Amino acid sequence: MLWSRGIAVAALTAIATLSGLTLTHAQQKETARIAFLGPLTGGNSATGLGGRNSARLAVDSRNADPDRRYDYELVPLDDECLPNVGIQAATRAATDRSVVAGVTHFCSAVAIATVDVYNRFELPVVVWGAILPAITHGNDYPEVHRVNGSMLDESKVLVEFLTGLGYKRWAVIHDTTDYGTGYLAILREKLAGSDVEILSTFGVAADQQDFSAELLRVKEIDPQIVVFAGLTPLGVRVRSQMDRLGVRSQFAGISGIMSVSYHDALGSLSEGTISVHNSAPLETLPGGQMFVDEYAKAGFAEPPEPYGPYAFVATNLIIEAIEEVGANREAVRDWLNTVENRNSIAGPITFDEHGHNSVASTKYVAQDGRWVRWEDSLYAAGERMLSGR
Amino acid sequence: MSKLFSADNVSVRFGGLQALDKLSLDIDEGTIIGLIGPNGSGKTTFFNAVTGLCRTAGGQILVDGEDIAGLHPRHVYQRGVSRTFQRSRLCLSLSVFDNVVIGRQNALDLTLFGNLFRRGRFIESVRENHDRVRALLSTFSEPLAARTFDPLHTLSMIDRRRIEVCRALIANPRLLLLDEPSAGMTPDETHEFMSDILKVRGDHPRMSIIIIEHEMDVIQRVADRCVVLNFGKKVAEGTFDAVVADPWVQEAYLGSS
Amino acid sequence: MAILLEYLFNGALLGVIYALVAVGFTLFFGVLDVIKFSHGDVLTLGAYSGLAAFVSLELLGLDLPVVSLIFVLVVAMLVTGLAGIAIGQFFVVPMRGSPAFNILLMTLMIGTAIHECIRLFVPGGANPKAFPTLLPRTPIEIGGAYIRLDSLLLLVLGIGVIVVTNWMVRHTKLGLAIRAVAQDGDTAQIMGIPFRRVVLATFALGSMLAGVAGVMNGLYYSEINFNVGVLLGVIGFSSAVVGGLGSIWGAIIGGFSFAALQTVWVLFFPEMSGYRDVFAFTTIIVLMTIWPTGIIAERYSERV
Amino acid sequence: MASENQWVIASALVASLFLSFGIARTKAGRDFAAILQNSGSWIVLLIPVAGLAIGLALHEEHFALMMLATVLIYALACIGLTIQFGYAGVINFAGIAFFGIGGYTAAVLGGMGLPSLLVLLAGGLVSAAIGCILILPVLRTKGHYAALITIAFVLLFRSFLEVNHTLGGPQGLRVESATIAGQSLFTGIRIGSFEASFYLNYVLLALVLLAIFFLMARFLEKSWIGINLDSMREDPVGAAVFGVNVAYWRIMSFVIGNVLIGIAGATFAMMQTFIAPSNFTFQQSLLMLAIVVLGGIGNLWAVIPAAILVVVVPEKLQAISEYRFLVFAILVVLVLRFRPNGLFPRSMRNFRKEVGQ
Repeated sequence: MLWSRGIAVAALTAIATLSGLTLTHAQQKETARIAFLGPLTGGNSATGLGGRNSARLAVDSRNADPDRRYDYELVPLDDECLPNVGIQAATRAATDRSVVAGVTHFCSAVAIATVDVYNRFELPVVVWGAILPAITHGNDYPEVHRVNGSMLDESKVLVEFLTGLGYKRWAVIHDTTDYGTGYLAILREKLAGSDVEILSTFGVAADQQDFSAELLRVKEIDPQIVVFAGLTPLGVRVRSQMDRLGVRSQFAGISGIMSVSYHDALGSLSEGTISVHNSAPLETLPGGQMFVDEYAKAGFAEPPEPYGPYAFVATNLIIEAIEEVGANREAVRDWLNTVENRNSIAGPITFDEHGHNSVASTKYVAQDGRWVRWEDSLYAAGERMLSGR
Repeated sequence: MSKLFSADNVSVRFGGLQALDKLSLDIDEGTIIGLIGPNGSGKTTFFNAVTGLCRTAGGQILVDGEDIAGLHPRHVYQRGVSRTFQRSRLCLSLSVFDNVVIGRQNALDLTLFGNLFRRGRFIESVRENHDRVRALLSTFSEPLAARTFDPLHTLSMIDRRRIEVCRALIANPRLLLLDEPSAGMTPDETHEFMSDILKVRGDHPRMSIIIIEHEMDVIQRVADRCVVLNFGKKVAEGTFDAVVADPWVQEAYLGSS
Repeated sequence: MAILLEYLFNGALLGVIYALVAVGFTLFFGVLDVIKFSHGDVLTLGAYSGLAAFVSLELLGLDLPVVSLIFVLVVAMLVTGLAGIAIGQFFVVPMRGSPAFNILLMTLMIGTAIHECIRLFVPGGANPKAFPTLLPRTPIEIGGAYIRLDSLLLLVLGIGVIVVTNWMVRHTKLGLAIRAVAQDGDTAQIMGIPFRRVVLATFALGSMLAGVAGVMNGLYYSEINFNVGVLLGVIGFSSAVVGGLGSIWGAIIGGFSFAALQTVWVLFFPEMSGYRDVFAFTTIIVLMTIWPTGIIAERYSERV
Repeated sequence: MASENQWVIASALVASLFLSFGIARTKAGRDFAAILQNSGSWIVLLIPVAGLAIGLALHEEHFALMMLATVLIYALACIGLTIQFGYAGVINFAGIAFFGIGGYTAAVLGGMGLPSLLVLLAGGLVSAAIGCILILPVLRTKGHYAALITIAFVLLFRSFLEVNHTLGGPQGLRVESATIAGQSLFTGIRIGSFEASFYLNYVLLALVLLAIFFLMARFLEKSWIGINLDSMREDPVGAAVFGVNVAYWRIMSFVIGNVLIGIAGATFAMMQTFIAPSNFTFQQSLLMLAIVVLGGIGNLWAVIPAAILVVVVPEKLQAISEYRFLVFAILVVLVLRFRPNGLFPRSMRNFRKEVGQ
């Protein structure tokens, strides 16, 4: 039984190999492969799939251009938002010589773990979603770039936003990866000397299910606002259990919770959650409308999510590099390192000496199942009220 | 003849059940005792108590004057007591040789260093032990002795019994406990097997044996003395003829009319 | 004080869910002396089939809260019951007499297969799924403590199911047959009790409890994911083992003890709440070392 | 082109795997198994020779070499598991936890600049030492209860790593690459025009470790200790009555097994240069056990093809990569149900050659 099945499988793979070979010979243009890494499964897959679709959009629209130098192929790899899986995927991409560059990672915990791999195997990458500063600033790897800003940009706006709303007594719940703990450290730094008091902080595991212990404690302390530093799945659980336990403080999350799936999972409970994100609403981006239209035309099953445009920008940047200097890792890396004031749908991109591109963050609030720019919301207009003030 | 083994007022209790009730029993060197009694009368429990498989609730079990009651089975074995089981406890997936040689614990080099790094010496000791095992097996059956590396599950019932006895004998015990060796054998096999037992006795004149048996003619043939148990108590003791004639035994065990 | 009451209440709710799972383990062990480790994943299966039932109701345009709840529960119990019978019939019963390790590993792998199927073949199965709100979320105050009505109803539902199960095992003909098989399978067979049918019925019963626990867990957290059963299975197994396999009361006590361990830890060391599972599992290991066959020791307990 | 090469490798791998499973049923297969089983110690050289040949053939393929090294490391760990429950019958569902302890030891000690070989050894010793915490519970409990102890341990191990920040928390730790005889294993070998991936170094390291411990395990199996372990596994009570020190051998096999698993874990961590708690899930532990069970419980040689099956095939065949847990779960269930001795059942120990029979 096993036997014959084995032969069948081997035969099938052989056929697949041969047909693959003939196909490559049939085409004139060389193929340049670009890896995409992000969470394609697991709790953060909504953002990951949005990013992958956006990257694919960039690749497909270039492949439609008859004047291109290369055929482009996107190689999507799943990092599952887990550092060890990410390392494996990154090694896989980086050691595959046919991959020219990578569009890499949404989860900071994964991105910070993989930079060594990209440096070791000299694969130029552009980060499309991870915001931990150390990914670019914690090393001097010429291979690593980032288009989507960092926590420094974001937390600055967040602190101004929340203090401006009058929240003085905070409780912080953060995940214990570098993402959550890193954010906590930056918040503490930014809040030093201000009149904001962090009453208590709670580190929680990234896959924790039950928060009744932490939240009952929060209830005892009774802060004005619960600031959550973590990703969507965890944020959904915290918000939902706050309601079950009767914690009435305002809920704010950092950009990690900002995805469409946050509303899907919480329903009406998402109403009034405030957040800050490095990505501005698509309509306000310079090339936003074009992106929205093209994305809709391509007919993807999943929405682009807030970070989709950055994945598009990162992929496009790499394609431009390859078009100019050829499918060569070293040349692409050097080209990327000189990027200055280059136009993109998310505004001009400039990589500093760390390969980092700073952006301005935008304030958001969840309203009627959508993330709405704070300035445009009913809350700012005074028609709806946040709690805890 | 000197007294080798004596059980003195041994009791065993399972919850509320008194499985052995102050049983006393002596054996001299080189004798065979037949232990008889109805099912559930405590015969196997007595073996278990002696070999440390169940806890005694009182009394002493003396081997050469040393109390072994409550000792771990392993330590009982080291005092020279070995046994067979009513339901064979051989390792079916192992070879004949492995099953027998395991009984030579005290003579084997069991250090990691000796086993892993002094392979030459190990192989020598394999040869030596193999000779011993073969020699022992051939006292029972020459064909069996040629099958030392056959898997045990390929052996017939009587050969398995023989292996069990060989395993018990390989370390030259001073007291051998045989728990219903004829169970599951044909009358012919039983007969053959009892001849084996007598042969063993001839080869080991100082070894004592206690044998549990239901077949009365077996007991009659091999036992020097008989002990009858009922409900954990000794109800009769003496030569086979005397025991069989005992009215207690007639009633309690042999079921006289 | 009020907050203490809230801790107690939430602990009790966890305890009920754990106890439901643990009772299943104990029933299986009682009749067959085996551990069916796929139990936790059968729970997941229950939760997902409950969700599917709800979605299909929605598609039909029916929106009757009480009816939906009952329908969801019934479907979950039906699916898990059938799954329990199938696992028992095709895998566990034929393996009777194999080494404990083989059955344990096999049922673990069956469990893995179940949750992997959910992950791979349910649309979006790899992501957490929102579980519908089927119970009123009205807040109520008891002695100053904030408790939501749905939590209270869940607690009542859980306790009710346990009481009914206990009653069934004590007072019905099926229960009598289960207890007879648990006492001594061979004798029961000689006495004319259809052994295989009783075993399969027990598997169905235990698995249905897991179905209820799955739906309860979904309602409680408003979310389910394919992996939820793995940890719940281990917790249920631990509870059953600590209580003493084969004893229903042991399982219930074990379930509540496990929840109590977690809650007490958090109560005393709130800043180290993350260690609650470490603490709970360490305690389990220590308890097992002191009482190697559970607190209500296996051989002296009345089986089932 | 590289990807197409991988497909060729993949199909070759799959074909040879299923071929070997098929051959194991034929007479020739059984003869081959008998040769592997009964030949002198030199036969173990097959492992380094074959491994080296494959390694050299692939010397530029980073990823393929990494997979090869991973297979060898997993095989080493599974030899540890084989000693534990293949020989001694000690159930250990926490294999991956001891693998992890070895890895974390390497992360901590490697950062302190200790010689790498010492770190590897320390990985084994620390994992055995921590395993000693479990000795008393494992000794006192039996069957299902003992299984629960190790399951609880693997869960609490991961949970502990996730919440404890001194060891990196969920973020994990960087691990120093190994340096042997002043030569960092991080730089690939260059001799003249021959240039190799640095993973080749790890293949070599893993080959040496595997060959040594494979030989040791073989000796152990074919020794008085092996006979003792087998008989106490089959019948602990019977063995005790014949003087076997059951408790002692249970402890010994648990400790020895954990040393091997720990060393494997340390090697793996050094090669990956990164470890995180999510490496060490209960699922992974089950995959490790799957290797042992699929191969054939107690058969050392079977560990290698089974490790290839479990580690390489899903990586190479991306089509089934996502389904790997499902596929292996079903495979293990079917094997346990219909072929409980595994695809390559262990053959009985005999000393025919030693006694000249």
